[in-house]
Amino acid sequence: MKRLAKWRLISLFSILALVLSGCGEPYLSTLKPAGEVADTQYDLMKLSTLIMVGVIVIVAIIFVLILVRFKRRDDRIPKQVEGSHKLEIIWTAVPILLLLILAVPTVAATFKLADVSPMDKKNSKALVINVRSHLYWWDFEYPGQKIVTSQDLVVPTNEKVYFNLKSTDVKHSFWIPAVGGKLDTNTENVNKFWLEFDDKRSNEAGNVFYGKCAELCGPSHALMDFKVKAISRDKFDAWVTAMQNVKEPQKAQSAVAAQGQELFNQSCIGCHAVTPSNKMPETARLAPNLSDFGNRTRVAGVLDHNKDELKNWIRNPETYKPGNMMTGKYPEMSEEQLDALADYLMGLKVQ
Amino acid sequence: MANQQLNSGNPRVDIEYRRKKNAEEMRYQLVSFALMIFLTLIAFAAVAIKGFTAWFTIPFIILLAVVQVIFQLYYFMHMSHKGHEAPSLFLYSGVLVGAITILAFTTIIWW
Amino acid sequence: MSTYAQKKGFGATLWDFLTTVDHKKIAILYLIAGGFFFLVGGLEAVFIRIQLAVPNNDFVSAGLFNEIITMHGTTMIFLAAMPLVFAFMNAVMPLQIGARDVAFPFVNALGFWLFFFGGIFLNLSWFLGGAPDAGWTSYASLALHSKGHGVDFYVLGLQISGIGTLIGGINFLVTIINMRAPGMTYMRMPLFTWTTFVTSALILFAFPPLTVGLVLMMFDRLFGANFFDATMGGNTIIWEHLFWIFGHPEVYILILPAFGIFSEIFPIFSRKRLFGYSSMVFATVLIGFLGFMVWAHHMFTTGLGPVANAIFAVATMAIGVPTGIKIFNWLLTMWGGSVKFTTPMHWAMAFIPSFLAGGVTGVMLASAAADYQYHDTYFVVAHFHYVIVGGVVFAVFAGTHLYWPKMFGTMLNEVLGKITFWLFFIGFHLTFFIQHFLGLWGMPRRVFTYLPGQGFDTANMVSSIGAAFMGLGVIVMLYNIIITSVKNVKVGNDPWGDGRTLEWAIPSPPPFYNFKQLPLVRGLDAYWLEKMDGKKGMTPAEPLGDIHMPNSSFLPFMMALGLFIAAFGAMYHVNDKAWALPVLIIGLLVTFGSMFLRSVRDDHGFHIHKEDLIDEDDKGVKA
Amino acid sequence: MHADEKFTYETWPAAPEKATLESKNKFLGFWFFLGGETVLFASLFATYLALKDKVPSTTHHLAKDLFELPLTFVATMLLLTSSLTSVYAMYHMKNFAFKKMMVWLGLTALLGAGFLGLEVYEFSHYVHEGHTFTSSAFGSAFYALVGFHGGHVAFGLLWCLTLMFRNSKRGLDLYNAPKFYVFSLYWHFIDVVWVFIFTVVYLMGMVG
Ligand code: HEA
Ligand code: HEA
Ligand code: HEC
Ligand code: CUA
Ligand SMILES: [Cu+2]
Repeated sequence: MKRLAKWRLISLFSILALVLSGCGEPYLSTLKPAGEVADTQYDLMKLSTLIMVGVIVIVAIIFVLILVRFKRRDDRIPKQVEGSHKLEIIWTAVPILLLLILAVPTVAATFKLADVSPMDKKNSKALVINVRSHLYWWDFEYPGQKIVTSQDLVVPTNEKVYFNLKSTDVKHSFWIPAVGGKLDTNTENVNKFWLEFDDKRSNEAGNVFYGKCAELCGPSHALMDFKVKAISRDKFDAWVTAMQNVKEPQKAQSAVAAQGQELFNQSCIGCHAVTPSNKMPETARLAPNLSDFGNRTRVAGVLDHNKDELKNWIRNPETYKPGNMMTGKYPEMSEEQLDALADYLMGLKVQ
Repeated sequence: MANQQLNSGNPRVDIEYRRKKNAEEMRYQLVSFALMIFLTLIAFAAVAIKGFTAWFTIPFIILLAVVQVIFQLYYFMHMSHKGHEAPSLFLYSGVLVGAITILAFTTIIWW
Repeated sequence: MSTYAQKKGFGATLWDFLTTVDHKKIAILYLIAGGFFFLVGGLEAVFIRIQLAVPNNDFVSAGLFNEIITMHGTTMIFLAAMPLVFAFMNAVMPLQIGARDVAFPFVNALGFWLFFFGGIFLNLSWFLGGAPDAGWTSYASLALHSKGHGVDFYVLGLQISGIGTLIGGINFLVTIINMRAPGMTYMRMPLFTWTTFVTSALILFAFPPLTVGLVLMMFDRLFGANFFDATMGGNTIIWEHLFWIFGHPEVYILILPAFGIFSEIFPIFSRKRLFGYSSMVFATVLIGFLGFMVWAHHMFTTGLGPVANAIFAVATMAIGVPTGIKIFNWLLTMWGGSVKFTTPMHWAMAFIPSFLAGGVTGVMLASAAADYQYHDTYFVVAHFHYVIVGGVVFAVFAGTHLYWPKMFGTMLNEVLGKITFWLFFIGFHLTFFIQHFLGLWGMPRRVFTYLPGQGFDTANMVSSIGAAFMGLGVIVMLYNIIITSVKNVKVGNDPWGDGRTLEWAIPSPPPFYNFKQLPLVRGLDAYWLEKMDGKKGMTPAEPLGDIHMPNSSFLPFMMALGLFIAAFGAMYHVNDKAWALPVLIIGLLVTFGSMFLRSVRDDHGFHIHKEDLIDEDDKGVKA
Repeated sequence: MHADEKFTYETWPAAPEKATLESKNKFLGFWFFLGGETVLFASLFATYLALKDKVPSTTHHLAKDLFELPLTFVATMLLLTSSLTSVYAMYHMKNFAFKKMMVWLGLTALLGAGFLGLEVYEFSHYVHEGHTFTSSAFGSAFYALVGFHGGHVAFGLLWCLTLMFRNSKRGLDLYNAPKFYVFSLYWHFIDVVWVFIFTVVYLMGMVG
């Protein structure tokens, strides 16, 4: 059994090393919580882990004692013990107690995280965002502000943000690991919850959090990422005003871009809106709103945000996101046309 | 009526006794059938007569259905007889699982 | 009737297995078929791990990856783990209660063939246009959206094999209630028999919701119904509920027999009776009961509301208590015992910490508010592989080594067995431990790839290396099986030397009628009691007499085959294939025709005559 | 007692449905099957309740526009009575009165066929009104639940006829007595389910 003991020691150390070294990336990890919801959940995780480690330690002690003490050494027949009521009571009662210690905060937290009463109040000042999930992109509508954006969610820090979640095609799930979550977007009902983004910790994470789709939704489920820009309330208000001011599609800046705009108006505008105003019904919003595309962090959620990748995307979306809904819906573009489109799209910035 | 417990040694007597038992049981069956028909009539009447609120009618007719089913199970299907411990255990377990399912579908699927 | 001992050609052996109604042969069929599907599912797992070993990998495409994970999960759960535990139930349970056969030998065979044809049907999807790709849970919105016939294969294949499982469960229930040997009271039944009993009850109540769910899905996909189509008033949450009302009990259907196998191993190799037998029985029943009250813990993020989530969270945690009772009873069984570290015991010992780790993460998942973070991440993947592999697969390996001599009359090699163990054990922890962290760091499950720069790279590589170790372990085991079968060294009735229950009192493998005379059971661990009294075998409970045996039959095979054929018709009728309807009808005719034949043809079985039994050279067949 | 033994009125056991090990097994196994069927139908009921009146637009029929009391009432009476006739059949089976048993079984089958006929009529009526299996989620759920029950009745009918046909010449023995008994259990169970269907689907549907 020496081998076993040694192996256990090594694994113990490697586990420790892991725990110390890795809590994951601040913009992505649930172990680096950056808001009230994630904090609550992290506290529950810590509490439950503590209890579980306790249980494991007890079992491990008994287990090791057995390993060292009761190995067969001779041919004797041990005493046939039937059981022990005293022990049985102990190992029924103690787990029940431990579970109660976990159950109470669990129930409390479950109700706390589900409390969305402020969003239903009349004249409430609470910021509400309607999230609509699509294969494989995210649509974000700010009903109070009457603006729509896609892929990059913009939120103010240090206040509760309320979400209405629904899907337009198949079920997805809305998750921002570092800030809390998750909640499914169903096809038949609206789910509601809230999140809070802590200002200080948002800064530490670079003000951009990664969001994920957490429900299998088809081939590109893995690529249905979105980003969350958490900025101060002032900056947020400025952004909202800027967005609201874009009443007409922005004019292209250069000749090439103007050519791109023309192309865009021929082939793309049927699906992609370039004004953030909330005029279209949500079922008519077939593709990401591109009004603020120049400020995106990624192209289509996964590609680096630069002209080359943008051109690659328009050239053949299928290679980057299998099964996406854009493939084959527009005429093939020449290199020049791609350049023009890219110029135009990259220039679409509201601020 | 558990297994072959009736042996007085004289087959003739046993037969007589058993026939009487069976006939008697058959009378109970008839009575319970009459009751079932009666309950059905009340249930239909409760709905046919418009006048009651749904809050009364629905629980009421469900109650009637349950009573009627108990008659079916215990008399027609002989669950009142000996030797039905395992069947009733499993039937009621099924009823329990089914009831939880129905409860869940009528409460937490509301949209 | 002494022909059974003669040597037969391949054709005759094949025919024998196609028509057998003997529970021991059906057990072998389950073992072979389940083992085969385990290899298939394992191969799929290896493909998953290869694809995920490095970021942005393109070993398989996105769509294919989804097919692989779906088939991996479905195959492992329905076609590998369940049949494998069914193999041991069939092989051992009737012997443990001192029965000559199961209550419905014909139904037993039918159950196997239904499972088998369902599994084959499901796997044919690989060659007929693509496998199902909506996950083993096949959530309705995606399943309806899925193109091609993949999901149809899932729906029809599982339906067929599900019916097989259901009737198998009923068969075991009746066997245990009606066929126990004299003196074998409920509270003297070995724990494996008890877990078989509770598992069968779970099957009886858990499979109907799945059946209904699959029927609804089939209607939606193939016959234009609208159960799950939100635009027509349908509701996908219905599928989620039906699936999990089945799905949660299903995981206990898997783990309880595993608990049973370990409850046999610990006493045997500790030479000590099971500690707290009655509380073990009680805990088993309680786990089974609670198993039906907790399904919504898989749906915490569906949006059921805080009241439902809180109730289901607390109910889920409660299951930790009876499971804990079991863990401590096993430990106390070894405490004060004389523990011998054979291969089965290695698996059993390793099971305790491994399953414990999986169980406690289960309780962490049960904390609803925290589960919003864990759900659909690799944390969940880690949890369920810890309980399933660390519990069920370990038990299957343990049971294979333990019961191999009873089933085939020869032992597996102990050294190779231990090599398999260490390779698999190390690989297992290497693969799955780190996945807890992947989940917490934000990696969702069911992703065909991940982008670099999110901190997932190293951990995924480690996990993939672990899978390779497991694969090696399995290969060593296959080698072990082959060489020991070739050598075929025969063993006696109690090859481990410390057998306690009735199955160890009769030859390995047992004669086809199991017990020449039914044994008299005088207490728990019946055979051990006799051995301690210095006796060689069991005291018979009846004089030697004729033994009634059922006839073999080809009809079970035909009934299952008919459904298999019909399923193709049902599936292709949506493509307006002209042959679809005739095929559907022919298939159903084969099935119903066989059923009709079965019901109009009297089958009274046959008798082995007393004289023939005496003629048998007495190789310990006594009781 | 062996299954193929010949019996007389005197030697016929008191509980012929459970006199041999095989028949005891059959008896128990069938009850367990009914336990499973309970959950099966409960799942269908649950689905129906969740989807009741869930239709895509206001032009679709709802429960209260569709159902009619008289038809349901007649169907109910037919099926309830068939339960009684099958009890009579079992009564005669226990008394070793083969002929009488067959007569009552025949009556049972007749009533069952009447019920099925009414159901077919009813369904075709709804289909004409535009309430079909594919017209809405409500339609799907309705036909699934009631149709599943109807399928059970149809199967029971076939079963009954097969039993009568197969055993018409040879009278009662311990091999077929449990078969008749188990059939009667099945038939009662169908009736039990129908009691809930007429209550939950039809009566509750009309209440609104
Ligand atoms: C064999 C299979 C098996 C077993 C036995 C279990 C056992 C348990 N499981 Fe697991 N589970 C699965 C298979 C299994 N599970 C699968 C396959 C999934 C994923 C399905 C999918 O989505 O694809 C899943 C998912 C799953 C979820 C959903 C996660 C999610 O998707 O978000 C949850 C949540 O509550 C859960 C909980 C539990 C609990 C509480 C137990 C308990 O039974 C564990 C009890 C055991 C112990 C607790 C250890 C021993 C106890 C003691 C030593 C006593 C002291 C202990 C304490 C006081 C804590 N499981
Ligand atoms: C009984 C159940 C069971 C078992 C035993 C396993 C065993 C394994 N599982 Fe699996 N798994 C599931 C049930 C199971 N799994 C389920 C239900 C899912 C969820 C699916 C879903 O999301 O829908 C899942 C998902 C799942 C995932 C997540 C996929 C994803 O979310 O994207 C991963 C990833 O690592 C994985 C890995 C493994 C590995 C490495 C093993 C290993 O233990 C396997 C070890 C076995 C081998 C290595 C055998 C190798 C065989 C050979 C080498 C022989 C060669 C072949 C021939 C001769 C034919 N499994
Ligand atoms: C069916 C309508 C459709 C048409 C026509 C279409 N697209 Fe798209 N587009 C989509 C969809 C859907 C997506 C989201 C794809 C995804 O992420 O899965 C998308 C994504 C994009 C993105 C990435 C958006 C982001 O927020 O990162 C760009 C850029 C884009 N399209 C440009 C174009 C251009 C340029 C054209 C015309 C040449 C065009 N699209 C035509 C549907 C369309
Ligand atoms: Cu959307 Cu996964
Ligand atoms: Cu579960």
